[in-house]
This record gives sequence, structure tokens and C-alpha cells, in this order.
Amino acid sequence: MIDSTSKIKELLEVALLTSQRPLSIDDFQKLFIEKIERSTIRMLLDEVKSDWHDKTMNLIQTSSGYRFEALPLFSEALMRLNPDRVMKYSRMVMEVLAIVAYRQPVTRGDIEKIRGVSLNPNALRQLIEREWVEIIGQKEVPGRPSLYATTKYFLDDFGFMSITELPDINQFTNENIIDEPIQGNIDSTQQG
Amino acid sequence: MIDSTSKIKELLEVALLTSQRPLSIDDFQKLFIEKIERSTIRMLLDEVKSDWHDKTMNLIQTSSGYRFEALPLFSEALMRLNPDRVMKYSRMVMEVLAIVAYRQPVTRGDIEKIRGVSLNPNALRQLIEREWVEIIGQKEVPGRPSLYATTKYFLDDFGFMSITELPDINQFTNENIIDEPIQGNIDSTQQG
Amino acid sequence: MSDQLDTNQLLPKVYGERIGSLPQDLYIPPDALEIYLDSFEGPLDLLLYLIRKNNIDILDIPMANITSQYMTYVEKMKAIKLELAADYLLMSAMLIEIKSRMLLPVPESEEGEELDPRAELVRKLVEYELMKSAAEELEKIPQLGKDRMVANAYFEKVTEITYPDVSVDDIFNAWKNIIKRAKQFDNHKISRSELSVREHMTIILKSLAEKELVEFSSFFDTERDPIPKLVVCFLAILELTKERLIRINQQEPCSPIYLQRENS
Repeated sequence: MIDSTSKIKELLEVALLTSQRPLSIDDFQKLFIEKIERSTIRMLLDEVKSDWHDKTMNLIQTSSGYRFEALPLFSEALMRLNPDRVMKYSRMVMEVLAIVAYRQPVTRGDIEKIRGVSLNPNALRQLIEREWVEIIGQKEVPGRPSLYATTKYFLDDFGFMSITELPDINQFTNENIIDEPIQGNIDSTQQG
Repeated sequence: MIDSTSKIKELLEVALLTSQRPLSIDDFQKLFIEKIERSTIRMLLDEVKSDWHDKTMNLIQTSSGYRFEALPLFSEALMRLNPDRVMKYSRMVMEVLAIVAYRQPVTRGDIEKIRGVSLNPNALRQLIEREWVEIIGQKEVPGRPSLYATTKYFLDDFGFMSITELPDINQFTNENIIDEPIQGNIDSTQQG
Repeated sequence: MSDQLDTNQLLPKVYGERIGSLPQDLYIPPDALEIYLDSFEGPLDLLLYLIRKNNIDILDIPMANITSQYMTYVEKMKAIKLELAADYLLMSAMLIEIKSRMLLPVPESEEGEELDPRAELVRKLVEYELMKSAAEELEKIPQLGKDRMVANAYFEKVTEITYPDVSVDDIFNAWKNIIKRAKQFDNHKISRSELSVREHMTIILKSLAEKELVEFSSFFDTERDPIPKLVVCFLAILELTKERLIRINQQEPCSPIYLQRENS
């Protein structure tokens, strides 16, 4: 369907403009049903880059691929749009963090199984951006899903020496059970 | 700093290209330290729109503002990039969404009554996480159940300007449900 | 005479024909009942299917036939020992109630209006089918993220992002919520020791990400580590092997044992 070179170039551009993450040459190849040579893609990306020369965005190459970036001179104004973007993590993000913390290492699939709903990719992205969660490898099952775990910074930020210092769920149940008797005891000791 | 009209226009474009959410005129005004008239912004947005005419993205207006969308002809190819990110919902979730959309505000109990089956809480949770449904209050009956309604983002993501643009429900009531039954069969079954 | 009639009515019948197996017009064979159950959204959906399948006017449901078919279906579900949802049984009760009321003389309301016992059911069926078609209509509309993509290019954030504050309690509460919701026995058994195994799994995987091959013994500082820690570390290695995340290698007897990641 998309046959001419200009159509290929358009598709590369639109993929770059709509992607949340940098795109690799492998990613670009996935866009097409027919095989497009890597060299062709590289050449067309160069053309896209020069098409955008002197415009509002730069096509840049990062370690993991290509992406469009707003020219730096716009950044300050763009930050005014969302001054304090996140003041509070959503319940979803907190649950994902808790699962990674208590159940690590986990895959995205594990998280979905535990929560029982499909996972919005933003949740993990926010936690990775915060440097509380990182990918520590791939699970050797079909699809080789990434394994997520908490980071050193996570421990630092919460003042833990180790993940075992996270509150224990069993402890919580016990506390609940002995909650009331304690009151009585305090009274009696104070009398004594 | 950003003084000339063309610079203002560039900033509008770059804001639109980097924002996931539709931007309102109020949002655009936040981009600038000096006050820019709403009419000026509207005029420049029209120019941006025509600059992009015949290109890869469309500047469209949603219920809550403006955003760039990839031309529909690219959608299929773009979905191949991240097939696992394509959020497809089960029939159950879509039914719950339809009930919230057409019968809002509704309680969980209302949804269960209409569907005749107890509701898996994940259905509402998925819709809330997707920001298509939100709790807008409590019903003043015993237990004070939450009232659910659709959000602005629901309208945006389905391309409606208002809830009145939902497909007309009466259209399928009368035709499909009551008038359609095949007379011939009824006769034969009633004879039997 | 009347006794015999009653017995016959209790047997599953479809349009006068007694059936010992699933009705022919049910399109999924009995051995696929599990899938079959999944394909219905609930008792109303099943009832609608039966009504539609037989091309019956929803406003003039032949109660006896539909009830029999419905009951056959529910019986089959029980036979296959599927966990029978209470909603399906409730619907059975409602159908039987309507059926029995239809056998009695039709009562008249105060205003002299005839009360059709089917009215409430019909109202429910109409409303449900309406919502069902509404869901299908919504599904057809191009959705963002499924059929439409928006611009989402990157920009360098210049000022410091203010991150939300999170306390340990917040994480713990989130975890409690998950467990409360999951209600599965497995998830109740999150003990401290299990957590430390999980932590060691992460530590081992991280060190294997840095170096391809790590000697087994290097994970055990037998001089300094307390015994419980050594045991936990060993359990973590076993767990990682079980989950096929790492491989344990030894070239020949008595030579050093190495750990490596499964993919390397």
C-alpha cells in the first residue's frame, strides 16, 4: 500500500512524532509489511532531518534510537504549561511500585496478573523516570519480557538499608489483632 | 524574548507536537509571559493547521482543545510498532463504558441491574485508569454508593465534542429490538 | 393425569421435544461449555441469545420454551461442575416465577390494567440489548491509542521536576490494597523471609548483569555472613534457577561452580 519513497518517509516522520520513546532502525522496519533496507531507512531519516532543519523540532539520535526533540529555546516556555506536573502518584502507580518492591523481580505480565488488569505503560515509565525502578534483565520465556526491580535510589529515598525493611504484611495483621488489648494494658500499668 | 508573530506560531506548534493532551486556549496563553489575545491565538492556530495541510499530521479540535493527530492512513502501520501497547478492552468493559456513557451518572448497582450480573470491579478500574470514567459524587441512598460518569478525556479520545454526539440510542432501540422479530417464526412456535 | 403433565414440564424440553443433550440450536458443543460460558456476559445475555436464536419477539416471549431451554443450559453447566454463578440461578428463579404466574389467572391492577408477569423481564432485556448495541457502536468508533495516534514528541525539561512525596506507608497501603483485592491465598503469605529471598534474587541478577560469569562461592561470605543470610542467598539461587532466570554450571566434578544468566 505504502509504496513510494515519499510515503515511506512520511511514515517515518509520523512514527517519530507520535512515539513516546526513541525509535531504532528495527522499530522502523516493523512499520512496513514489506522489507525496507536499513540503509534506505537511514538515508530517509537523514532527509527527514534536513526537512526539519530550521523548524521547531530537531531529529536527534540517542543511544537507543532516533527521536524528535523540541528546540531547546522552547523548553522554558513548554515547562510553563505543566508547572508541577505530578504532585501525587495515582493509585495505579503506587500499586505497581508496591508490587515491584514486594515481588521483585517481576515482569509486566506478573504485575498484570497480580492486579488483574492490563497495565498502562505510563505507570512503569513514571517509576523508571523517578529512578525507583529499573530493568535488571529479561525473563527467558517467549517474548523475553523485561524484569523489573527496585533500585538503590529507592532504598536511599526511603531510608532503607535493604528491601527486607519494608513493612511486613504479617506484622500488620498481628498488630491489628493485638490493637485493643494494648489499651487495657496501658491503663493497668499506669495504675500500678 | 519571543516577540514576532512567527515565533508565537512556532511555539504553538511545538507545544502541540509535544503534548499528549489537547491544549486549550488557556493553556496556550500560559506559554507566554506577555499576554497574547485569544483571537490572535485562534488565528495563528488556523495558520498552523493550514501549514500542516497535506502533511503527516492533522491539527484537530476536540472537546477540551486542540491536538495533532496522525492521519488515519498511518494508523495501521503505527499500531505495528507497539502491538502490546494497543489498549483493547473486553466486551464486558465496553458494555460498562456504554452504560456509564448513556446512563450517567450511574452507581455500580445500576450497572449490575442493567447487565443482570454482578460486576467485576476491574471493569470500572480499567476505565478509571484510562481516565474515561470518573467518580463525580455519591448517591444519597443508604451506603452512599459512588456515582460514575464519563470524563472530558473520554470525549477527546472518541472524538466527540459533547456527550450528545454519542451514536443515537433510539435509532437502534425501535428498529433492532422491537420491530425486527420475524413474524413467521413466532407463528410456527406458537402453533407448536 | 395432571401429575404426568407436571413431570413432563420439569424435563428439559425444547418446543415440545424432550432433549437429553444440549439443544441442537446451541451453536457450541457441550465439551466447549467453558468457552461457551465465557462467551456470554451473564444471564440476560444468554436469554437474549436464546430469544434471538429462535427469532422470538421479545415482547411476546413463550415463557415455557425459553425457561426450559435456559434450565437445560444451567443444568449442563452444573454437570460440568463449572462454578455456577449466582446470577444465573437467580435468573432461573425469575423465569420459573414468571412461568408459574402465567399459569394462574391474570390479576388486574387497581386501574384495571392487566399485569403481564413478563413485563419486568422484557424491560430488562430491552434495556440490556440497548446497552449491548451501544457498546458495539462505541467499539466501532476510532479510539485514541487503538485506531488513532497523537503527537507526543519529546522536549528537554529545563527546570527541576517536582516529584510527588511518597512515604513508606503509602507503599504499604498500596500493597495491602492489592492483597485485600486479590484474596488469593498465595498473596497472603508475604513474609519477611520471602521478601529477603526476593531481594537476593535481585542482587544476584544485578551482579550477573555486570559480569557474565560469577563464581557460585562468591555470593557466600561464610566468614562474615550469618547463617540465615547464607540460607536466604542459597534459596534465592534455587528460586532463580527454578524461574529459569539463571543457569548453574560446573565443567567437571570438584571444579568451581559458576552462575550465569540464562540468556548469555
